[in-house]
Amino acid sequence: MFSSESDGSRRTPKSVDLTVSLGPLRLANPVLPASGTFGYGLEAMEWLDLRRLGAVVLKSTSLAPRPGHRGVRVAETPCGMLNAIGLENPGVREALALVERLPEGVVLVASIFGNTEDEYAAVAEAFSRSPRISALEINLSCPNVAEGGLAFGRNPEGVARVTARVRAATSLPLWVKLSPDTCDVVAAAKAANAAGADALVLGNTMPGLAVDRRTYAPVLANVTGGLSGPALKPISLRLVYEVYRHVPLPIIGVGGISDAEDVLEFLAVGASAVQVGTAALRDPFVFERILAELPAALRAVGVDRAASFVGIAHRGGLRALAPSEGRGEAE
Amino acid sequence: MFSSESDGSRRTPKSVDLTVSLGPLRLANPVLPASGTFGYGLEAMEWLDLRRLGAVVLKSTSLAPRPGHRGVRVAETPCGMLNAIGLENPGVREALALVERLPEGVVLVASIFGNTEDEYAAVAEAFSRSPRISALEINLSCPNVAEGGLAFGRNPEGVARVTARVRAATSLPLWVKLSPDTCDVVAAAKAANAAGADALVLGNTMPGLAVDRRTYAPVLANVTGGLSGPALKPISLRLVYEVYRHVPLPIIGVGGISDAEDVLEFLAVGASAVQVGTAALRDPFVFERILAELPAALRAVGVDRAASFVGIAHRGGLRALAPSEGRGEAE
Amino acid sequence: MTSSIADVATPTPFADLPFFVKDVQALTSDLVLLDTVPAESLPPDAQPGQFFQILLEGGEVYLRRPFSLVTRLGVVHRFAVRVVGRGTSAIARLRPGDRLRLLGPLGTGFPLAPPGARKLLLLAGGVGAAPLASVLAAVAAGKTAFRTSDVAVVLGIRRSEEAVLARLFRPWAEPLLAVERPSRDAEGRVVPPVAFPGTALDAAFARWQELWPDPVPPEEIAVFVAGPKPMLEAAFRRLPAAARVYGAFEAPMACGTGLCRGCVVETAVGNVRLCREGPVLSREVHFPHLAPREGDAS
Amino acid sequence: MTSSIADVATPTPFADLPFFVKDVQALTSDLVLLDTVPAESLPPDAQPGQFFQILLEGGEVYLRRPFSLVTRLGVVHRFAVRVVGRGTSAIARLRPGDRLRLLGPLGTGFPLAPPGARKLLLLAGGVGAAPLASVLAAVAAGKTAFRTSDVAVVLGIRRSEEAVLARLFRPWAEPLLAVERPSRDAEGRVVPPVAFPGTALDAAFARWQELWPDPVPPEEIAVFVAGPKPMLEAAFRRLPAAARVYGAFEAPMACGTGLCRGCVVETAVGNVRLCREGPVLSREVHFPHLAPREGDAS
Ligand SMILES: Cc1cc2nc3c(=O)[nH]c(=O)nc-3n(C[C@H](O)[C@H](O)[C@H](O)COP(=O)(O)OP(=O)(O)OC[C@H]3O[C@@H](n4cnc5c(N)ncnc54)[C@H](O)[C@@H]3O)c2cc1C
Ligand SMILES: Cc1cc2nc3c(=O)[nH]c(=O)nc-3n(C[C@H](O)[C@H](O)[C@H](O)COP(=O)(O)OP(=O)(O)OC[C@H]3O[C@@H](n4cnc5c(N)ncnc54)[C@H](O)[C@@H]3O)c2cc1C
Ligand SMILES: Cc1cc2nc3c(=O)[nH]c(=O)nc-3n(C[C@H](O)[C@H](O)[C@H](O)COP(=O)(O)O)c2cc1C
Ligand SMILES: Cc1cc2nc3c(=O)[nH]c(=O)nc-3n(C[C@H](O)[C@H](O)[C@H](O)COP(=O)(O)O)c2cc1C
Ligand code: FES
Ligand code: FES
Repeated sequence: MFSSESDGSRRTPKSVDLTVSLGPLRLANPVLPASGTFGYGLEAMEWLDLRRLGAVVLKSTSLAPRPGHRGVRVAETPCGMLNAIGLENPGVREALALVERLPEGVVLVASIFGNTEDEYAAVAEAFSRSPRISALEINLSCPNVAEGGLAFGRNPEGVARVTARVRAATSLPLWVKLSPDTCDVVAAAKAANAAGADALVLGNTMPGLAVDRRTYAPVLANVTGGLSGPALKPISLRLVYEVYRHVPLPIIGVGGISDAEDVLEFLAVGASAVQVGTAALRDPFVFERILAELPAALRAVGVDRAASFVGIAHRGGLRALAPSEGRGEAE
Repeated sequence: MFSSESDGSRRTPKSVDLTVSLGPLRLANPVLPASGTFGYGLEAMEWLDLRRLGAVVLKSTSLAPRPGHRGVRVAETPCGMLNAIGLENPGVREALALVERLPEGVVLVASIFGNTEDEYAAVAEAFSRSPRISALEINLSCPNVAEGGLAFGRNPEGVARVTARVRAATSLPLWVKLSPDTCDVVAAAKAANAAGADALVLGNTMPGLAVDRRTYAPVLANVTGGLSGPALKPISLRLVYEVYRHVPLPIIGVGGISDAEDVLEFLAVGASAVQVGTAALRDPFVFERILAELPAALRAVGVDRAASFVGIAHRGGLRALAPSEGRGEAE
Repeated sequence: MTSSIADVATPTPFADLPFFVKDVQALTSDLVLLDTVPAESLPPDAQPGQFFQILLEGGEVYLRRPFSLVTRLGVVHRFAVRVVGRGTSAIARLRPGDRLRLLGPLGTGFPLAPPGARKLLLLAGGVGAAPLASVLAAVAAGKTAFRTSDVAVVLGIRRSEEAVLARLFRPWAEPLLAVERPSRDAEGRVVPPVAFPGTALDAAFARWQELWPDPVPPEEIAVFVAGPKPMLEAAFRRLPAAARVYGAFEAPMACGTGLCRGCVVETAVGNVRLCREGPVLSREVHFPHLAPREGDAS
Repeated sequence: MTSSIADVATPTPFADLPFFVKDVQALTSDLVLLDTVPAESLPPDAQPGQFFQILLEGGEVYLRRPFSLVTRLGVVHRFAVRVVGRGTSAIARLRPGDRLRLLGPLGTGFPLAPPGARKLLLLAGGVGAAPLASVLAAVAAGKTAFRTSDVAVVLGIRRSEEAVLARLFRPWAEPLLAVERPSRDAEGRVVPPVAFPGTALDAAFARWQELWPDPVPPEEIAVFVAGPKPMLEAAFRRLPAAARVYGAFEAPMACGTGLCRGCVVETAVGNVRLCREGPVLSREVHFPHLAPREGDAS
C-alpha cells in the first residue's frame, strides 16, 4: 500500500510463444525491419542472421530504377530524423536479382511503389512471380515524391483504387501501409479493408522540415522530408489504437520503435507485429537486442504468448489479464 | 578554404529592430506565449513583466465554463509531451474579469473556441467589446474535444465557415490557427485568407497517444492528446514553409520553439512572429532568455531588423542577404 | 469547477538555478538520496511540503520531474527519490559534479500553524517520508507552532529494507515503524524487531494512546499525511473527523508553475492545481465528504 | 545510377561497443582531441581512413556522429573533432569516465598499396588531418606499401592557432604547414615562421620539388586528400592526371552501415554510399571527369 511499484507476485512463464498470424501469413516472431531502412537485406546479412527476423521488408521498389533525390538526404531533428531519399531503388527486375542472394528461409515482404495504378500493378505482378516473396506491402504514403504515393494515400478513394488494383494483380498476402498525413486514417483503413487488404501497416513518416543553422536554408536538398524515430512514436501509437477499434484487420505497427518495451506498447494498442526503421540506423544490432529482450519483457507482464498481449490497452491494460496471467495491477 | 566554419567577417549591427507587423497589428517583438500554456497571464506576471512580450495569447475560451478532462492530463513523450486538458476554461465572462487584473500596456490576443459557429461568434463578440483585447485567434484545431475545433479545422470548408462567421462578428484583427492534422494545410490557409483572416497561426499539436509502461493502458484518461514540444518542430516548420509560398498572409509560427535559434528557424521559413508553448512549461523564464538572446542571434547572422530575416530560407538562406547584410556563406 | 483559476493565495517566489550533484546515495535497490548544491546562488527558502522541479541536462527526459525538498542543510538541498521510470532512473545514475537545474520552491506546503492544533502527527508512507521530514525539520528549527516533543511520526514501509527511510526523521525524532510485508529473521521475528506489522495507519490507530504521553482530543491534533494515493484516501476516511488532516498529493505535472492545468484534481471547491493550490490539500476544505461522520467507527 | 546497391567489395566486420572517455583535450577554441578506451573488448582493427559512428548516451542528439579514427595506441582510440554543432559541442563537454558507444570500423579507407605508386603525398585540410594521420600511422607500422621516408605531408590550416594539428603527424613526420590566414608577430612575420602562406594545395605545388629529394614522376605518386569539399575538388582538378588521387569525403549520415542510402553521392560509376563504398573515393574511378587533361597547366 505504501509504494506504487509492483513486486514479486508475477507469474513467470517459462517459454514465450512469439509467433504471430497476419491474416494468411504466419511469422515466427513479430519483429520486422521497416521498408527503406534495411535495403534488400544484403548489408545486414553480414552482421545478422536474417532468418531470426519475423520477416524482411524490402526497400520500396518501382518498375524502373529511380535515382532518388540529390544532395543532402538526411537531417537530424529532436528525437528523430528526416529523410528525403526519394525512393532510390534499382527497379523491380534488379531487385528480384538481388534477393536471390539472400539465404533460403528468410520470409520476404516486397514493398511496392508506383507513379500510377498501372505501375503498382506491374510491380506487384513481377514480385508475385518470384517464389521468394511471401507478401506484398503497398507503400501509399511516401511523402518524398510528388507524383505517386501520397496523392493516393491521402484519401480513402485513392487507397481503395490502388489496393483493389494490386489485389487483382496478386494472390500474395497484401499489406497496405498508411501514413499519419491523411485526412482520416480510419476511413483509409476501412477502404483498404474493403478493397481486399490482408493487413495494415501503420504508420509512416510525417512530412517535416529542418533548417540549417549555419545557412538558414532547409537542410534537405528536397526541402521537406519524412519525420521518423522516437519523436513519431506517439503519433503512430495513436494510429494503431484508432484503427484497431474500427477495422478488423491485423495491424503491423511502425514508428519510433527502439526496444522491447516499445514493442509491447505497440502490441498493447493493437499491433500484431511491428517494424523497426530508424532505430536500426542508429543501432544495426537493434533486432538482436529486441529479440533477446522480448521474451523476458513479455514474461515480466505475465504472458506467455505475444499474441495474447495484442490490444490489451483497449481492455484496461494489465488489469485485463486474468490474475493467473499478468502481474495484476500495481497496487 | 580548409575549414567550414564561418569567421570574423560578419557585420555586427549595433541595435536590432524587433518590431513586427501582423497585418493591422504592430508588435514590439515577435515573441508570444502560445494559447493554453500561459493561462490568462496571471501566474506568469508574478515572475515576468508581461509588457516585454510581443503580446499575450490567452487560454482558449468558450462561451460557458468548461471543466476539461478528468484524470491524467499530461504525458511525456520523446522530446515532447501530450496534453489532454480538454479546453478547461472559466468561460468568456470570467475570462474578461480575469484579464482586468493584468497590467496596462500588455497586448492581449484572445483565443476563441466554440462547439458551434454561433458559439464562436458569440465568444468573438464578447471579447471584442473589451478594450483590453487587441486581436482574436480562432482555435480551429484542438484535438482534445470531440465536438468542436477539429471538425471545423480539418477541411477548408469548415475553416472558411468559422472564419467568415467570426469575421462578421468582430472588427478586431483576426488570426486563424491551423493544425498539422488536416487534409491540406495550404487549402485551409487559403480558405482562411479568403474568409477574411489577417494572419495565420501555424501549427498546433498533432494527435498522439502514450502507453503507460506500468499498466500498458493509455497514460491519458482521455486516451489521446496533442503532441507538442521539440518533437513537433519539424512538422510546424514544414507547415510554415508551405503556407508562406502560397498564401500572402503574415504567419505566426508555433511548435517546439525553445530558444532564439529556433525563433530564427521559424522566421527563416516565413513566420513573422512566433509563439512558445511547451518550452515555457519546462522553463518559465524562457521568454526572458529568448528575448535576451534574440538581438545577438540576429546580429550574428548580420541583420538589424527581425523582419528582414523573414522568409530567407525561400531565397537560399543567408546567401540571400546582401554582402553588407549577412555573414555570407560559410564556405 | 474552475473557481481556482489564478486564484492564488500567496504569490510564489521561485527561482530556476543551476545546481551540482554532491552525492547520490543508494538506500535500497530503488531508493536514492540525492544531495545537490547550488552552482551560483541559493533559491528562496522552502516551506515544508513545497517541491522543486528538477531538470536533467542532456535530454534523456524532456519535462522536469517534481520532488519534495527533504531538507536544506547549509547549502545542501536533499531529495529522496524512488526509482520508478526513465527520469528517476537517470537521477539514480547521476554522479558527483553533474549539473542539474532546480526550479522552486513551488506549490503550497503544509500549514505551519494549523488552527487549534497542539499536537502534530506525521503519517508517512514510503518515500512520502520526504515532505514530512521537511516538516519535522521546520518544527525543530522553530518555524512552526509546534515543538519537537509535540510531534509523533509514523513511517509505513512496504518491505523491511526500506527501514532506512527512518533516517530522514532521525535527526529529530524516532518514527514508529510499520512494515506491511515484513521480513523475518532466522527465529521468525519481524525485522526490524521494533516494527509494527501492518500499515502506517493501522499502526497509528493501534498505538494511538502511546503517541503522546497525555491523551489529546482529536480536535487538537493535526495530521499531515504523505504517501501513495490509497494511503491518503484511507487516512482522510478513517482519521477522526475532528482532527485537522492535510495530505501531500501527487499527479503527473508538466509545468509545476500553474500554467498548463495538467495537474488538476477535482475537489469540493472545484478544480485545483496540485502544483499551485497543492500539493498539500486539506481534508476540511477540499475533501470534506471523505471525513467519517462524527461517531463512526474508524 | 544505382549500380552500387549492395555491391560490396569486402564485407565490413564491425562492432558496436561501449567505450569510456579517457580524456578530452582542447586544441583550439573549436578543436578537441578525444581519447577513448573500450569498456569491454576491442573493436576489429581499422584500416586507415575508416571511421567510427559515435553514439552519445543521454539523448542530447539522436543519431550517431561519424569520425575518422586518428590512431589506436594500445587500447586508446583517438579522434580529432571540430566543434561545429550540437553533437560535436556535446563531445567537447565530455568528461573522463563518461560513456560512449563506438560502432565501427566502418567504410572503405585508403588503399594500402595504390597501384604503381612509390611515393605518397598526404594533403590535409584542417581536421582532415585525422584520417591522414591514420594513414601515416599505418605506414610507420609497416602495414602499407610505403616506408615513412616515402611519405610527404602537407597540412593546410586556416588560422595559425590550428598549427597544433601538426601534432597528429608528428610521431612520424613533420608536415609542411600552410596557413591560409596567418597571424603575424610583432615584426610582421608569419606565425609559425616555417609556414607557407596559402592553401595546402598551393604549398604542395610551390614546394613540389622539395617534397622528395629525388624527382618522382607523377604516375609514381599517390595523393591522399582529406579536408573540406572545395579542397577535395580543387585537388582532383589540379593534381597531375597521372597521379593516383584519393579523397576522403563527408556527407551527413544516418546509419553509417549502408542501410539508409542517406549519404549517397553521384559519381561516374553511379550513386555510391560514402559510408560503405566511401568515405574514400578515387579520382580515377569516381571522378575521372575532374582530372586535368594531360598537358593542362595546373
Ligand atoms: C509535488 C510532488 C512531489 C513529489 N515528491 C517526490 C519525492 O520526494 N520523492 C519521490 O521519489 N517522488 C516524488 N514525487 C513523484 C515523482 O515526481 C515521480 O515519481 C517522478 O516524476 C517519476 O518520473 P519517472 O521519469 O521516473 O517516471 P515515468 O513514469 O517515466 O514518468 C513519466 C511522466 O510521468 C510523470 N509521473 C510519473 N509518476 C508520477 C508521480 N507519482 N507524480 C508526478 N508525476 C509522475 C513524470 O513526472 C513524467 O512526466 C513527487 C511528485 C509530486 C507531484
Ligand atoms: C566519414 C566521416 C568522417 C568524419 N571524420 C571527422 C573527423 O575526424 N573529425 C571531425 O571533426 N569531423 C569529422 N567528420 C564530420 C563530422 O561527422 C561532423 O562535423 C559532425 O557529425 C557534426 O555534428 P554536429 O552535431 O556537431 O553538427 P550538426 O550540424 O548539429 O549535425 C546535424 C546533423 O548533420 C550531420 N552533419 C553535419 N555536418 C556533417 C559533416 N561534415 N559530415 C557528416 N555529417 C555531418 C551530423 O552528423 C548530424 O546528423 C566526418 C564525417 C564523415 C562523414
Ligand atoms: C531513410 C529512410 C528511408 C525510408 N524509405 C521507405 C521506403 O522506401 N518505403 C516505405 O514504405 N517507407 C520508408 N521509410 C519509412 C519507414 O519504413 C518507417 O515507416 C518510418 O521510418 C517510421 O518508422 P521508424 O520511426 O521506426 O523509422 C523510410 C524511412 C527512413 C528513415
Ligand atoms: C498544456 C497545453 C495546453 C494547450 N491548450 C491550448 C489551447 O487552449 N488552445 C490552443 O489553441 N492551443 C493549445 N495548446 C497548443 C499550443 O498553443 C501550441 O500550439 C502547441 O503546444 C505547439 O507549440 P509548443 O510545441 O511550443 O507547445 C496547448 C498546448 C499545451 C501543451
Ligand atoms: S503542472 Fe502545470 S498547472 Fe500544475
Ligand atoms: S549513412 Fe546510411 S547508407 Fe550511408
